[in-house]
Amino acid sequence: MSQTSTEAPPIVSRNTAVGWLRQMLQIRRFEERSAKLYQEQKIGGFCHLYSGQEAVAVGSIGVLREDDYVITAYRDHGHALARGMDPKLGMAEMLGKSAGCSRGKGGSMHFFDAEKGFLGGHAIVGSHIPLAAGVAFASKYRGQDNVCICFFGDGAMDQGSLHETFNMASLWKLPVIYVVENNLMSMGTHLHRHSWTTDLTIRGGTAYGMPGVLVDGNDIEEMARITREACLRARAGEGPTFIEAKTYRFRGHSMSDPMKYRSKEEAEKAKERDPIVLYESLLKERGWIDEQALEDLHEKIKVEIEEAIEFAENAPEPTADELYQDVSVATHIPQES
Amino acid sequence: MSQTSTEAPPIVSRNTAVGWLRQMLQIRRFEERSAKLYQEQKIGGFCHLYSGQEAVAVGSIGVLREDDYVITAYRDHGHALARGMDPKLGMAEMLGKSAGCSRGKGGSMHFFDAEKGFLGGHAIVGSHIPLAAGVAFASKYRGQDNVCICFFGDGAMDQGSLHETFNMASLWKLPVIYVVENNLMSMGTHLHRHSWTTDLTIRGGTAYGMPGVLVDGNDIEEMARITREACLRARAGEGPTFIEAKTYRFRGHSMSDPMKYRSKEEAEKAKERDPIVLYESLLKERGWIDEQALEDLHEKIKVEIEEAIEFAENAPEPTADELYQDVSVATHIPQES
Amino acid sequence: MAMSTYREALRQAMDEEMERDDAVFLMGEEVAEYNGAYKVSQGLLDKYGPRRIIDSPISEEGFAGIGIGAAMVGLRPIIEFMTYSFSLVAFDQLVNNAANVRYMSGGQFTVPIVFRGNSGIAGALGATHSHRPEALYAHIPGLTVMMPATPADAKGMLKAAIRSDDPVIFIEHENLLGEKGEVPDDVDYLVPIGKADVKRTGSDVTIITYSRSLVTSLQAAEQLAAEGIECEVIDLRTIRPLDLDTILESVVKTHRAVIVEENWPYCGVGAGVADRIYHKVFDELDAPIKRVTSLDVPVPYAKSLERLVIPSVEKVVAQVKDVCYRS
Amino acid sequence: MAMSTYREALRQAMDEEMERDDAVFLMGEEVAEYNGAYKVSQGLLDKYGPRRIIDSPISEEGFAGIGIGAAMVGLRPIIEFMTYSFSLVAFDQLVNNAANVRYMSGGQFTVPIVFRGNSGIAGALGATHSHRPEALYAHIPGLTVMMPATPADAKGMLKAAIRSDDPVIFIEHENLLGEKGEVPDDVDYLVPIGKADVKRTGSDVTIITYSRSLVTSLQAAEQLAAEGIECEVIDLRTIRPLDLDTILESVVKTHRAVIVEENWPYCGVGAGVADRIYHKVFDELDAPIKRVTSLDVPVPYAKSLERLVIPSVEKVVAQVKDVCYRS
Ligand SMILES: Cc1ncc(C[n+]2csc(CCOP(=O)(O)OP(=O)(O)O)c2C)c(N)n1
Ligand SMILES: Cc1ncc(C[n+]2csc(CCOP(=O)(O)OP(=O)(O)O)c2C)c(N)n1
Ligand SMILES: [Mg+2]
Ligand SMILES: [Mg+2]
Repeated sequence: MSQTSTEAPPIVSRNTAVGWLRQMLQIRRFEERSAKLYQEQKIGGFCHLYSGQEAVAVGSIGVLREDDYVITAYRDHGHALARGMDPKLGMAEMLGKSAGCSRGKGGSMHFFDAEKGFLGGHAIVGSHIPLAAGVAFASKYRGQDNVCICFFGDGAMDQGSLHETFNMASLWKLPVIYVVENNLMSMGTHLHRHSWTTDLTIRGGTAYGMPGVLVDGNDIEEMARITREACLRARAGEGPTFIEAKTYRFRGHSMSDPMKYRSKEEAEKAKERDPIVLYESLLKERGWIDEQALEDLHEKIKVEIEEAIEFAENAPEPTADELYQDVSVATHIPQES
Repeated sequence: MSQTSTEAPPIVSRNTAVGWLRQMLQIRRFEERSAKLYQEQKIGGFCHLYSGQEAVAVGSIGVLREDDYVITAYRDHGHALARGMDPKLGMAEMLGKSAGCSRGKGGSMHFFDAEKGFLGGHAIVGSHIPLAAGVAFASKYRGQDNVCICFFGDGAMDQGSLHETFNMASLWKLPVIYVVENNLMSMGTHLHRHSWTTDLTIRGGTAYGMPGVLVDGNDIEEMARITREACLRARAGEGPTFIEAKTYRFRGHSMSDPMKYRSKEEAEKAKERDPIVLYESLLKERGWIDEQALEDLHEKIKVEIEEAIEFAENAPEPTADELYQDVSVATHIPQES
Repeated sequence: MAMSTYREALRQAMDEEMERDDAVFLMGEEVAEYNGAYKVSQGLLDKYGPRRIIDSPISEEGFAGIGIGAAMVGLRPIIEFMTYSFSLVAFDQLVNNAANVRYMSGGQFTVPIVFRGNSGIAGALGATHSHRPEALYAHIPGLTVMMPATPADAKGMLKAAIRSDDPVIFIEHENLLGEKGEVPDDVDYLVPIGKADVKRTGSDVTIITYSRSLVTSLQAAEQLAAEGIECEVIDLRTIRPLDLDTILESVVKTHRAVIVEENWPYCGVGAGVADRIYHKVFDELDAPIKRVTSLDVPVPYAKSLERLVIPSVEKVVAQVKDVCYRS
Repeated sequence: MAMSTYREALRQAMDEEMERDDAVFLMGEEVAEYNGAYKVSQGLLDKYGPRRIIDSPISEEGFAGIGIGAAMVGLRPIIEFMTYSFSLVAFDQLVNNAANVRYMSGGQFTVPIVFRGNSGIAGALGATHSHRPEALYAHIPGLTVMMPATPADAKGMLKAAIRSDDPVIFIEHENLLGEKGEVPDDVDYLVPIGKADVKRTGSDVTIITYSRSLVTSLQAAEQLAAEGIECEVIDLRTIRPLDLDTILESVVKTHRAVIVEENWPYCGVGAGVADRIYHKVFDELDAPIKRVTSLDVPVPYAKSLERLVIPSVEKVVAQVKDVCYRS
């Protein structure tokens, strides 16, 4: 996977490009600090970091319209921030505060942001794949041309929900874009040990009569270009697209994963293709950003995330009466004797 | 789908061929009489007839070894009889007698015959597809070379269980043979309305890296030839094979289906390719059977099935104490207060 | 008011709500061109077309999830399970997504969806096709579980379910589809969610039941009346949330209760209801609550055995006499 | 006897049974090369190799069914669910195939399989990852449901489950994995299926509990003893079939019962157990049975809220005093 693509005339304006870099840096920083807070046990439960995969979310979500929808799995901080979620809300959620993006009820794996058309944060592997098709079904049903983009990992390729949904999405030409973030690992299981083939475009594209496109997920503008094409198809009523974004996760599966299954070398080599570093140097090459501006940007983001943490830490704990709130629209009647 | 194949030197001996014809006639007759008994309400529940598809079961099961396994869905009479089940036991099951192949507890949709390696009879669409892989897993685990053949309909292609299982069967090279009996209908839904493509070899073969073979399911010797090849692959440790057997069901989905979705013409045309008629004329051509012998055969089978019915009708009803039997190997302790 | 079958009443409910609100659609196996495996959706394709009456592949997990996704963005799906036995392959979607999305999103997303289909020990269908899954769903906070027993309730309850902004598990009974009864034709006839109904008044014993077992219970009540025992028969209608007030009001009056259900006995609905009655009015009970349930075995095919599994009038009569210390 | 953790005890059970019988194998996500997501299978791959310790894709419905098929032809699979919350996507395989195959085949095929994994409200995992599915499975005839609370029981019960010829739903608790205790090393140490265990004797009140709630209950019993209330604490161990005899023997002695469980309150295990106690010894009870359960809400992420959801020592103490009419 080379970068030739990005040697072609850039497909984004300088402002957009810098905005994308900014978002990737924001996600990276958000998660580095989250890792710390997790170690300090201020964040609980399972916490899955996105570091190394930022270009997939930022590049693809970067070309969507405001009225499009985004849905993903439990490794969701990146997608939420890429969709414009305020890091304050995200961080407050991590700390389990009612000021959080899910009022402290969802946690790291269950981010939601209705205003941004961000439909979660779903932690049962594969379970959100049908939801995405349902969201797309609704657009079609209403005669609208907005689309739904759905992210999941290579491990989710093995869930039955994907199979059932892909057949219907293809049969009914639903305006949905499925992006498998192939980081080559399903937790500790390498791709070749959980999937009969390592070419997922066969399993997700050919197998369902959808275009299956392989893309370097660490090349943000390639990611954007391919997603844009998929959006055009979807909006034109030509149906779903399957995108295989090859990428790599720098950290363990979750905060509790020692990553014994990986050599230091492998990890180091991967870092050489850090999507942020790649994009920084590209933008520098283009003369779209210089060292100084870059430093300022890093600094700005540090501050932004520290403010988010401060906001989150100072936010009040949820009160007992919130426990029974939002179980249902109708008043929830606890069946407790 | 022509019959050229069968113009090649026959792949079976005369005795085997006549035996296969005999089995097809037995299945046909068994079900014609079952239909009557259903109308007389002696058979209850759902009853799915196999008429028109006999060559699929008889041709494929016909080349198996005694130590191989057969498993199928709820349209199971044909497979059970093809595997050598005594029609007496089958008919007694239909009538809900303890002399039945499932002691009257399974019924038409849940035939079982351990002695014949017939593992049922499964009525939740797609739910037996993983079981078949498990049976094959056991053969491999034990270092044996027996195989498991699993039958299901085109509608089952849309169940997640198939997807999850096919990936593992291919990944682990399990000695299993999957046969989709493509009768072009999932209950009242035509294939093109429930499957994104009408070529199921793509969905079942290509999609999982298994050989996907299309065969005329009404050509019994073709069915046998293809199955034999699949058995060789499986026994050689080369993994699963997916066979798409194109066929047609003459009757409704179940006894309660008026078949409004079909024209008389379509049904009539299908009858012209009745696998039994086709094979009778082929065997006559070959001089392997003559009118007289054929009549005798039909007569013999009539008698056999009438005897089966008589046996079933005279068999005693299950007694109340059988109700709690065979819930578990350990004594069942009803949790009833 | 006009006479209709339970089946027609269900259809009327869907028809009226679809006319009223374009956001309502019906999806499931054979609901459109086949007009429904049980003919509940008969004629709806002709009237509303394939945009709103949608035949699906045999992909319950998939189309249950598609319904949930569509509901999250404001549509009001009716998802039909050909029978509720087939909801088990979609179980995770109902229990994890439908039930939790609103709570996990802090109220940002709601799931106004109805999952409907029939269930029950309907006649020689065998163990796989005879599930009564109500207890499995009633256990889950976030879900509403409704089970109508009469044509009028079938219509009023389904209309209420479709108008509800929360996910509803709506379970019909295969053997009730042909039952006839008076059904209001007022387009705003709604049976409130969470309200039980006293189907027969009596002072001696309270029979608590739902779905087909109501029929069995009413027949038993007739017989018992002839023998001088007056039963009050309560039809729960909504299983979750339970209308405890209506139950307690009656039990406090009769001091005796029998629960009749087609569910399995252990950790089922009857046990859940009994536990709550004891907890609230233990001292009001003159006898332990008796229960008539399906027997604790997988459902056998043979009619002669199946007959023994389900609640019968005789069993109900016997248990009622038992709580009255009569025989 | 040696000190081991609950986790090690589970591993010993699998290790010993795999040594004893080549038909036993372990399949699940991350059980082999990763040595188990919760390290329960640590070291087993090294010892038994990839033939018998098998990493699976994330295909619960598929590999649960593969296990059932293998069991039908005589193998004795141990199928690990990384956590039991993920068994919901395999629900149909457990409820329809594992539970019914023997009955539907008239006893011709048996399913000697163990489905195991942890469950529970384990700490800020949120609604999708905090299921306690025991009631869902205990409802189903044909299944055995076991839930160990101590290291010794974890070993003896799992060994018994693996040797059982029937399908066993074996549910561990994530928060118990690190608990230490004496564990017999006799290779034939088995805890009989269907036998509860009196973990503490007392004459005033019977506390009925299982899994992690045993810990909570024993702590409460300690406190209460200091206040002069002697609790008898019964650990159910097997949820189905229920050891009613052991329960009744105690209740007939104490005349008071409190049920403590992490399950949801409605149509759960506690309700099922309470119903059966009332039915059998209604007249022996000096007070209605009290229950401490998880609250009736999806499980929230925030620890401050989650803490309120689960049974606490305080809640148990309060309920025990309540049945003793003390405060
Ligand atoms: C149905 C289900 N089974 C198992 C799990 C546990 N689990 C969570 S993430 C994961 C691995 C998923 O890998 P992949 O889909 O590649 O996504 P990635 O973590 O690489 O982003 C597993 C096994 C789950 N959450 N849901
Ligand atoms: C999970 C599930 N959903 C729905 C059904 C109801 N059903 C039984 S057979 C059938 C159609 C199956 O068609 P196909 O797989 O093509 O097999 P055929 O009947 O043609 O042999 C349906 C929808 C079921 N038994 N199980
Ligand atoms: Mg991955
Ligand atoms: Mg078919």
